[in-house]
Amino acid sequence: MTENEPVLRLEKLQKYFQEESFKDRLLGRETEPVKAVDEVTIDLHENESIGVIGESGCGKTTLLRTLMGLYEPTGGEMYYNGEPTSEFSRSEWQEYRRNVQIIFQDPFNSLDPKFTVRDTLKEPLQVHGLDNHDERIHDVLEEVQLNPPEQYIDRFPKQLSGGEKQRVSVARALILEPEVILADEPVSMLDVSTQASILTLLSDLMEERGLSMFYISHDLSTVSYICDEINVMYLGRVVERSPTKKVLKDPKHPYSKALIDAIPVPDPHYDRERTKIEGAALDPVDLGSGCRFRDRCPDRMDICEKKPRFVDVDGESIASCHLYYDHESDDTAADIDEQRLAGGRGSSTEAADQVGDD
Amino acid sequence: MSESEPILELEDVTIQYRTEGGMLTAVSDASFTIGQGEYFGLVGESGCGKSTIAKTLIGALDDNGIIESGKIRYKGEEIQDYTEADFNEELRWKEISMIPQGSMNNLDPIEKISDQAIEIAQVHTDMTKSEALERFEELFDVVGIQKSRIDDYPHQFSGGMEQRAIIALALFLNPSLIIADEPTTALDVIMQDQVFKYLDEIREEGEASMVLITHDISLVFESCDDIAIMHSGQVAETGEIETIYDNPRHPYSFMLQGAFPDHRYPDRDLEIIEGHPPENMGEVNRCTFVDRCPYAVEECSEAAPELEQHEGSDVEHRVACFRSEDAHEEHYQNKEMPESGTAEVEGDD
Amino acid sequence: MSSQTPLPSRILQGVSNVGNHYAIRNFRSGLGKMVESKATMAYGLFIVFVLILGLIGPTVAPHDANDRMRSESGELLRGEPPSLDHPLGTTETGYDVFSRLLIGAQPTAIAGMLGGVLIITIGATIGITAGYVGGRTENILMRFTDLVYGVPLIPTAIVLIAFFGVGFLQSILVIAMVLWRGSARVLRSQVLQIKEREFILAAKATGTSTPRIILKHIFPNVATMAIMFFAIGIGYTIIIQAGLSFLGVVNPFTPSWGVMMRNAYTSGQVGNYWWWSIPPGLMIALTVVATFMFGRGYERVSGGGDDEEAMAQAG
Amino acid sequence: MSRVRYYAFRTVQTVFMLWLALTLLFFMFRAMPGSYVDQMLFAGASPETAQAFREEWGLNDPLYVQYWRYLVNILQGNAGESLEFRQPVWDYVERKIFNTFILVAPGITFAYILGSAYGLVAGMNRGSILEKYGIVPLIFAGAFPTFVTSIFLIVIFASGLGWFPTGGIYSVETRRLFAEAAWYQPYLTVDFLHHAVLPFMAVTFRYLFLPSLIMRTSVFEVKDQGFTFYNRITGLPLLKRFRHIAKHASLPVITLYPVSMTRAIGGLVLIEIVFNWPGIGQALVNGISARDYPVVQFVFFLIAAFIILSNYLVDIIYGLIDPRISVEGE
Repeated sequence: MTENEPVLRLEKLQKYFQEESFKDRLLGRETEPVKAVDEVTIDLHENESIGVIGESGCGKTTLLRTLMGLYEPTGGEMYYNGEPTSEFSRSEWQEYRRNVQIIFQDPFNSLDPKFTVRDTLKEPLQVHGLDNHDERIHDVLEEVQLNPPEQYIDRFPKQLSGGEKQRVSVARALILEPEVILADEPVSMLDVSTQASILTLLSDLMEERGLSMFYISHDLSTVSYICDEINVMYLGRVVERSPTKKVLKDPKHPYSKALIDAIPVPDPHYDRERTKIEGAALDPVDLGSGCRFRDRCPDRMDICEKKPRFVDVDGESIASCHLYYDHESDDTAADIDEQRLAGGRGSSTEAADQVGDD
Repeated sequence: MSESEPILELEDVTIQYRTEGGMLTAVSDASFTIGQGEYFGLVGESGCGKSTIAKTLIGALDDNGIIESGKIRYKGEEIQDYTEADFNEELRWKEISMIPQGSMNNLDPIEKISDQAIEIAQVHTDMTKSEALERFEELFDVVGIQKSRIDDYPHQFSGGMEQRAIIALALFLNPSLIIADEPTTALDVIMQDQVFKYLDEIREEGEASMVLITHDISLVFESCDDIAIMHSGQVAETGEIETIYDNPRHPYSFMLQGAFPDHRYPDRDLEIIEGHPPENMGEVNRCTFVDRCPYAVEECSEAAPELEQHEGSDVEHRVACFRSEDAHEEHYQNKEMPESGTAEVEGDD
Repeated sequence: MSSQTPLPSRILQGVSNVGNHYAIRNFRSGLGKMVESKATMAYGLFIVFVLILGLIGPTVAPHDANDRMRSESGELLRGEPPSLDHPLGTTETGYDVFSRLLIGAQPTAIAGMLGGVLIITIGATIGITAGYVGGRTENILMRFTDLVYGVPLIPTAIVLIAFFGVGFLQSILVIAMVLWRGSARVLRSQVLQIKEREFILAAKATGTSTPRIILKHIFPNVATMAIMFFAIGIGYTIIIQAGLSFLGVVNPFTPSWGVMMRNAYTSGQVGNYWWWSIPPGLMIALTVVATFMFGRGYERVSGGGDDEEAMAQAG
Repeated sequence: MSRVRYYAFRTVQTVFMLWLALTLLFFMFRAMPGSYVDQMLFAGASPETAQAFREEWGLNDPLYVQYWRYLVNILQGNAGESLEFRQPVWDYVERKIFNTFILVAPGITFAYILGSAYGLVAGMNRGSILEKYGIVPLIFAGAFPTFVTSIFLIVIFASGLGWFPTGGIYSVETRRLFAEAAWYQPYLTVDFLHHAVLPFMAVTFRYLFLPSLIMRTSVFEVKDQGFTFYNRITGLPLLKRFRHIAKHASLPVITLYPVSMTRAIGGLVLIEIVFNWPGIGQALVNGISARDYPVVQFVFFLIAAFIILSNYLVDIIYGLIDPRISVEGE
């Protein structure tokens, strides 16, 4: 594994759902697949925290479940420490499942109502055959500030507040000393006061344990406390990738702009313009090959019928939008992911020549 | 009814729920006033009693709920003892209408939206079917939905669209007061902004006043004139939004605003408020924020603080805290005053 | 645990660990809750009473099932109304109704328990597998369940038993082969809901094996509903088994309550000797009612659901 | 997926199911040990007569020939010959079908109307005595095995109080009186009603608790939905709100109605035996003991067909009431 090989790398990852019901097969009708995740390329390096932001239905949950190994990718590849997961053996998967842990959004559903806190934390240890359970459980509960642990260890989920339940979820994710944490909007269901404490807890844990984090959310106002870099996702595709502070101050892709401009500001003196975007995102089904935001985009052009490439806009932000390059003449602005993939690793040449619109 | 008379006044209202464990007090001694055409924000964390107040104002308190004490005056009329029938004949939808929680199923899924509108119109007015449809089409236009879609079924609408149809229905019989209870909680941020764009347009017309109930303080700061911050059943502070933002006096107010992320200042540390709002049984004679408040003293747990006008400000600004002066000093010793909104953010085109 | 902890305390701790084991704990909490609702307790006790009767009935019965009762003068007591030494009188052919009632408890108890166990085992296996595995297996299993739903129970039972032999056990097997359908369908829908909840996804994501997830997460969360179906399964088996023995389709010699009703009816004296048909009929009915009400009560108390639909599906 | 295509597909599926039922029944009964001919031999008939009988009924032809002939006959409405009564099955069974139907249809319908009414009222005032305890007697009635209820009814109302006959469909005089009259005449007499009361009660008791339980739970579920709250705050009068809830809550009950009907036909065997009611249940039991499998087979097919058709009917009704269903198809 080369030295700066990312812990987790997604390379043109695709996940399609073929809702073929018995009737369609009977009548021989070919149904269009739902392209929930369509050619997503993201690198997650050691002790780095990447955010994936998008509205509901943009595919971030499908992406997360693929990362969790619950869904089989339909296309593209997912690399863990340089190894392609499609060729993983059972033991390699078990190793993956130990090092990649998940924190969920809904504190009320992420803990088994029939398990006490002790049972919840003990199960992962039993599954991976680690010993001295009580000691590990005690330490991890202290680490998530559920002090004194004895007071919480034998409680059932219904005897815990929302914030406390979320801390137990974080403890469960930490107890196997993982490399990567997948966080599915961990604070969006909590009240503002508890939200701040969980965000601080997560960022402290990142430092202390050198964790990498994959953080998905629909709420851009909290990401700055957790993520170093943001990928804005729309209908299964990443439309912009740039450092958090940069995207908040100077979003490039029209959709990122719309998302950020629409966030209400807690300041009565600041006069924010309302969004100009109309309508709602459609289902990611047979949208053709062009830019998927074209039907709602205020800066729409005819060229948008063609699939935009990923281009480096200003050395920091990368966006897939025709505003930032002339599609026809300028072929040099090849898809940046293709460049990096081709350049970064010589081996998979066939990935490189899938350039241009499909 | 003179111009100055407020449209809604709450005076020391206490609302309780009968539960196995005794009388759960959801709201205790809440008081605030809403003037003509005014947009009033009611903000607080979950469980602070704001939804209870919303339901009480339209007479739809749950079966086990009772208005234990206090006065509610709507256009000078006391309505705290109104029965279901009184609400139906005099207030519902003609005077007070409501935009319920943002979840998807306020409309009957197996009936056309237009039929449901006609049913409401025919119950309260003597509009003919065509008049009602015409009025409803006009309102669909106001909230940005094609007129042809009034005959659709609710499941054919997206989240944002159904919520805007609900707003159209709320405006249907020209009410004087609209209660919006977390109208956009279940919606994405762009859809939420679309909904508030139409709410602003309605505000320009200035006839109806509105009570906006939400946990998101930024919505109130952007769309309302006045605000009341509630904590676990008690009104902590009320006043105009600029006053409360520039000069918060109740510890919960300045800590809450400190805890609210603002994407324009990503590096600002978020304020952490320990613990969670307590549930109060029976008589509440203490400040419900006492266990979470770093500035609490003995006195705070012996009696419920009264909502008094804060001397410092010449505008209507009332606080319910025994130590609001020193708490304010202690809090802002080490922090500079919150940056006012006028400071432009560089690079903002 | 370091080795020098004395053995007894380690055993004690072992016991307390077992006591703390989630299954025991769930059962204890279930029982605890059940005590709260007096009615459910009463029905539960009645079922236990019938089961005990099933065990000791034949030994306790004052007379043998086929003893003909004779008065002192040796004359056959036919159709005697209830008296001191024959609390429930005698049948047209002189048998003691009370003894036959006690003896008849055994086949009913066996039928109920066996039927209940079979129904819940088949129903749970098919329901939980279909719900958890999903995809093609779920489709096949559920289409099969729908097919079995279409099968009219009593006519099929009659045909199968009439052709495959009138054995007592065969009849219970046939009933269970049809009655599992209700529990399968409801348990499947419950599993479908549970398997999408985040704590299951978290367990899968950390590599917990499927059998362990089903055993540790799915079962406890479905147990309440399963117990309800077990209780209702007992009830329905008793109803149908009694019905079949009443029709004479099941071997009419083991004196179960159904057979007693049949003999009373076919004798033509059902109107006159009320003490012959009413007691067995009442015992069947009360046992079945007790299982229904206990099942429903238990589910409401611990499951907390008002899900009566499941109970109606059980039929 | 327009409605028409959805209904077309459902119709094709139903016809397929009917054919499947026919085929299954055909082979099931052929596979049964102990055929009618064995019964004859057992009863002392000589092998020659048995052989002649087999010849006459074509039982020696290869199975698929028999199957084809069986299918063709069914399509032409000829349900084969009753071995025991030497008359077409249809003539023997036709009147019995009507007798069963005249008992089940009103019984179940009445149980459903009463049960739904109780369910609605109980559902609307949750926690009241009626809701909490009103359901218990219904469950008691439902839990009683049908033959026990029937016998108790006879013991109390017939032989006990003598208000009703102990069985049969109409008295001997009525049969003699209407011997020549049209087949439906006797059913219009008071005497018939007098005979039908107790069996009718037995059916209603057994199936009353099902719709009550389902309607009550369904009303609870519907009341949790947002639109019931919305109807209240928009100031609709109680009656209009009640109509909305009732319309929604009755959907699951409507789906169960035909299913209960089919189960009742199966369950009616016991009531028919106890009340000596000449329906298809009785025909089935007698047919089985006589191994007269054409009759048994046809009665079985009738029950299976009724189940398949009622499920089909339910899907159509559901599609008409609930717009969400028909648009998405399945």
